[in-house]
Amino acid sequence: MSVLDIAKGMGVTLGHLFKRPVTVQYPEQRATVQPRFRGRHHLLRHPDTGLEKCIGCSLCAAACPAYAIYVEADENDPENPTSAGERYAKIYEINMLRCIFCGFCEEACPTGAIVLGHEFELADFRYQDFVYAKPDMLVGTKGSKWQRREAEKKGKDVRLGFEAGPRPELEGVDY
Amino acid sequence: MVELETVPPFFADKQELLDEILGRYPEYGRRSAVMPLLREVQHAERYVSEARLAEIGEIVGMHATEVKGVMSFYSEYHGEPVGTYHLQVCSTLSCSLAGSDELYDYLVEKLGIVNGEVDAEGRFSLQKVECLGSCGSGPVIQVNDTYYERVSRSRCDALIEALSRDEVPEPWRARGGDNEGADKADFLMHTVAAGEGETR
Amino acid sequence: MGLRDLFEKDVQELENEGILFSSLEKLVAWGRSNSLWPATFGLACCAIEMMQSTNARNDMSRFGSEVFRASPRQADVMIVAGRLSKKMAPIMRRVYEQMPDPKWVISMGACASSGGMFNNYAIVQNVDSVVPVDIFVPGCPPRPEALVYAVMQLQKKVRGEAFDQQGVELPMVEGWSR
Amino acid sequence: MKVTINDVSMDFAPGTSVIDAVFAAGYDVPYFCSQEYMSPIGACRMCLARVGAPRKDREGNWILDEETGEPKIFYFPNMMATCTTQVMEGMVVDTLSDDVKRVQNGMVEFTLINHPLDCPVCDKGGACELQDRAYEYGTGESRFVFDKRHQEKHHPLSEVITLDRERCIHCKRCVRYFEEVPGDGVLDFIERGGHTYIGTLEDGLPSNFTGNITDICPVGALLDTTSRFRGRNWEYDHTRSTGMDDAGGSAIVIDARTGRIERIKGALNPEVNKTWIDDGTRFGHEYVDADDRLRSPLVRKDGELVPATWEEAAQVVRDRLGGLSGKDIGIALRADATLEEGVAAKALAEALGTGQLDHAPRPAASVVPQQAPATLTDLATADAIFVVGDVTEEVPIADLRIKDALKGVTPPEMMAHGVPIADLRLKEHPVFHRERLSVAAPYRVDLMKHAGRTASYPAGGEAALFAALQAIAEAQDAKAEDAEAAAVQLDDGQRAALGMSLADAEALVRGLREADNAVVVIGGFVLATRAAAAAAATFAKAVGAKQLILGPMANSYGLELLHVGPSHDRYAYPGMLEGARALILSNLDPAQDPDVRATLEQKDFLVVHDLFLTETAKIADVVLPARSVYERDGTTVNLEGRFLPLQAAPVDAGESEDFVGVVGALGDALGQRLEGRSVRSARRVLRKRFELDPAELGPSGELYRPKGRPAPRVSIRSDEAVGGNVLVTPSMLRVEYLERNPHLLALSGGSRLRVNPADAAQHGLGDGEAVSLRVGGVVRRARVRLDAGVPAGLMLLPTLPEQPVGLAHADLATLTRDERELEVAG
Repeated sequence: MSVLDIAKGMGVTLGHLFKRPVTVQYPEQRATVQPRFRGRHHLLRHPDTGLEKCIGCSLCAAACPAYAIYVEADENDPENPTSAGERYAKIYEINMLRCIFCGFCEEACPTGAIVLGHEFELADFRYQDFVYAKPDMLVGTKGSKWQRREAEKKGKDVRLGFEAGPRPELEGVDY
Repeated sequence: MVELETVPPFFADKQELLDEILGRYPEYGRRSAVMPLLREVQHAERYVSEARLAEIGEIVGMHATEVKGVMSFYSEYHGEPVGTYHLQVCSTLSCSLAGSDELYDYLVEKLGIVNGEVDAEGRFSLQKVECLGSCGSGPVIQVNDTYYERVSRSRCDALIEALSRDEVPEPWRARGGDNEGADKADFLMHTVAAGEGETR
Repeated sequence: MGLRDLFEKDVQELENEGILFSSLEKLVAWGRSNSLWPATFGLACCAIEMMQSTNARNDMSRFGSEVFRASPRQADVMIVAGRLSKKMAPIMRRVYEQMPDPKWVISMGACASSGGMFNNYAIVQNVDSVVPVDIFVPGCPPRPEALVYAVMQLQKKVRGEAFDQQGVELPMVEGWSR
Repeated sequence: MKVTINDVSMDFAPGTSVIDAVFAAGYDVPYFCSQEYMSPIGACRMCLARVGAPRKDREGNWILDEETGEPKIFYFPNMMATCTTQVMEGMVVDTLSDDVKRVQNGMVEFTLINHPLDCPVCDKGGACELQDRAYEYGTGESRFVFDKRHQEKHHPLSEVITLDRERCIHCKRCVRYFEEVPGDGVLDFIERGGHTYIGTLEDGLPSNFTGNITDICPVGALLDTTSRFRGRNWEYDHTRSTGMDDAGGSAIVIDARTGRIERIKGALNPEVNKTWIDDGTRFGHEYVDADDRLRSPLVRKDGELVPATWEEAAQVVRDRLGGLSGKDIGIALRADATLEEGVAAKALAEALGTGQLDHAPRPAASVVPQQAPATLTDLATADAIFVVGDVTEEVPIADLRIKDALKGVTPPEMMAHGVPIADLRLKEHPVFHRERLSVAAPYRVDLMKHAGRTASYPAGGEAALFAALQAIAEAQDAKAEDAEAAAVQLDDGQRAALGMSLADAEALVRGLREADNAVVVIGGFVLATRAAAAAAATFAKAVGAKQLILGPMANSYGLELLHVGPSHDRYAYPGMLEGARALILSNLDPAQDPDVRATLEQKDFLVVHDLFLTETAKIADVVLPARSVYERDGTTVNLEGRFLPLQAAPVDAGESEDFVGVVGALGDALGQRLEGRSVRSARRVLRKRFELDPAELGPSGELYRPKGRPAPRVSIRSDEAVGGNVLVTPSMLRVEYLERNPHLLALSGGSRLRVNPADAAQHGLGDGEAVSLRVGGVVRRARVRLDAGVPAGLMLLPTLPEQPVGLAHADLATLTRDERELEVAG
């Protein structure tokens, strides 16, 4: 191996000194997520009426390969219905640790009620805190359980460490 | 059968009629008598109440619901009371082409009742029915059992006006000839603008 | 300001003037939290993402945990990345035992944390049943940022800022509470 | 007859329907309206297939095909509904060609035109015939772009059945079911064409077998309200077991989800219940999930019942029983205990050295016929039936089998694919041969609607009734020998005892003895006294009829076979409560009688094994949580002596154990290996005892006939103890659990005190009034129901396990408005 080769190699190294660093300064700088990335689930509502789209048919539970979803349905109160139609999900729980984010539930859902969003900052301390219930997933809730917990304690609002392509259905519904 | 206690049985005093009707059918075919019995009641009371259904069921050995099923199958039986003059407007194709829909709308606005309703003083009731078999001379109104064919606005007004005086007019014979077109055109949507009927 | 102020003013006021009061414990915790050296325990696909988390793009050394130690003797935190088979469990336990206190465990990915979709006889259904887990990271696999986020979580825990859903303060090291 | 289905050719009996031929040949054809054990009518037109047959010319020779020389096959011009077509010699059936496929596609599409696509919210989804058929035979996508028919959704047909009129596909199964199976039609199609809907004029569904229509509905139109939206069909654990609400032993499927019983459906047992079950069995399961269910043992520590472990409880029992000699200890089971529990109880009694062992309720007379026992199939094929008692309430299934007999169609032969789908012998609007059935009861019972002869004899007069009939039989014998013999002579007493005209009685007796297959159904009222039971047996023997004895509870027959009984008369259950110093009671609640409660409080030691904290449990020293009948593994014996298997459904019942478990725990505490410590060891005993293996029972069970006569047994009531002003009647509903079955409570309106209007006026009772009354000591709460069918001077009250069927004395002074209003819907 000649000196020339070493110089060549060092040249490459030196050359990199003058390139911009590729490091993404996460969390200060937000990570970019592709639009089709599958993160934490959202339960959607009908934009016009604000009723939940979920009808508690538990087809998602049937489709889930990890058995991470548990649904218990009940009959709607005709006066103030929770969802459109006769039936709604009284209990809707997903064990985020079981979930493998395969998106089968999304495909199985007949009403398009459940959609996998972009949130991946789900790390938490206790196993039992990973069972996400309806209030943790209904559209409009921002951040993971821990993030909302922390934000509540600190009195700040949740800052999500990512940016993604537009997902209009996940923007929440004002009604 | 609460009604049975309140309402006296219809066939209580018509034993011979009952025997005659039941006599038409063999014993094992007793059920067949349900139709003539229903017709008797319908003719006498102009509708078949639930009490009557139960009574007929008792007679022919069917349960009331089954009799109701038979009755509701045929449009000439009525579950609720109808008016003194039951106007049935044919709504099948040829009458509809001849303007029976407009006729019906006209009657609705004139009498203030819609399909299956009875007006306040129980005089008129209105019903849209399928073909009355008078296709050549539509539009047709059947008042109780009499046909009134080629009904035009003027004729309709006359008819209603007469009926409200409790005079049942003679059904005019459906003339051919020149004014046929006029009568028919009367209710034809695309030829008649609003109020044009009065000019004739 | 003069020396007298130190005795006259109360702590809050001094802190406002920029004089820091810190207990040694806090200082130590701050030091530990910023030098969390992982012991590699890559078991499956999650390990690939774990490697990614140290590469140039999202480089975990920004948080002082760049050096993955092949020897548990020099490691502070064990990142269990991937599904743990029952045969592997005792080995992992030994590696954990060999790590010097204080030591932490990150359970990375669905399989490590709950068995994921491998709900069968061969897979440990939660690493927590073998070693005390400090942080669970959902995902299949979690993207590198998720692991970085987990390390940040761990730092919070080491600094004693962690609490669970019921608001209970969590111990600095999970292993100590067992 | 030789029939060729596609490529298979098989022989079939004449009268077989083509659809059965197709299924027997291993091919499939879709259908909605045909249903096992019901008449085929070809309403849905789904089972169309291309059918052809050879023809004969005038000379009676087959018309031959020119080329082949084979008989020429003439195909019917149109597709035939295979369910209403009979097989013919040489018939050819084609279910696979493209024409047939096209027609099937068309029919599915046509059926789906007005069927809403709300499968995700439909309780039938996943178990829906239409879903499956649309998937197998449908086109895949819909061409129907117009509005679907809109009709009433979730219309409550009754408290327990929801009707969704949009989903109905007009297969008419439910209509036919009511007309053919229970024989009281209530439903029918109203309106016509696209507007057709199922409706009824009767208020509610006046029948005891309404729930079955939810099983046979091919779509989600008729649904069980108790399980409405409780879970999806693929989420349920299906456990096939046996209904333990009555002695019928119907096969049931228990559907449980996440440790809760959500619904119960009928299962197929051709020998017993075919596929039908009664509403009591179907809807009476909600008490199992009641909140106040006991989940762990309770032990009394300084006056308070505190939770304890089984070991602690067993220790306490051992220590407290240690001081007592065997003869001071009494053990009593409820008569719906399994055989295994019976074995365990016997073993425990043996270990404790006590003869005070019994099951309750136990009628005075034996429930095992001494001769000529009848099976339910005998009943279904009988041509003369004489019922004494209220069979509909005692054993509802027997009621349905009697209706079969009245229809006069023998049970169908099994085919390769099971029960024939379309049995062409069954016709719509069947004729019920009433003259075959005679019913005698002290009051107007439901079955009298279908009876040719009815007798309402004075309550408690069963012995006299049978004696009078016996006299008639003997007189007829005499007449048969010499025609000059005097005609039947009865004194007034006997005439009164008959409760029917002499002519009727004679016709009845003659009918019974002339019939090839006559059955006398002996109800609980007869069993109440040994004299009556003996008279019944002799009469049955005299007219050569078989006997079917309706036991009071699910396993009365089995426990009697097993001799789970006292060693001496005075040790029997009621006596035991007096005599013994320590008691172990399983699922029994005698303390509803204040006097008994007082005596029980004096006992040295009281162990109660029950589902809930009953009156007795409240004063017990140790309370052990019991398993319901749905949570037990074991064996039961129904009224015809058929061994039937019980499987435990996966229900979250805490630490509860059946009596086998109790004996196991006590055995461990006593340091003995008792025979009944586990189901397996108990079954070892049963195998020795009955020479059949309870673990190997087939789906329809095994009929067991004791060799020789069952050993003589002791009675619990002296025969004089007849008389009283209240008749305790059998009840299809488990009254003791009624208040924990909200839907059933709403349906039945609570436990009812049926009073003759005249008496009601005299006592100042109004209809629907909640009253409490001490009947034979037991404090009963009930709703007054005015009923002209009740004889004057008598009140009717449904039975409790502690209150056997029969006459009882009630102190009318204690008849008061119930301070604690029963919450009763409707």
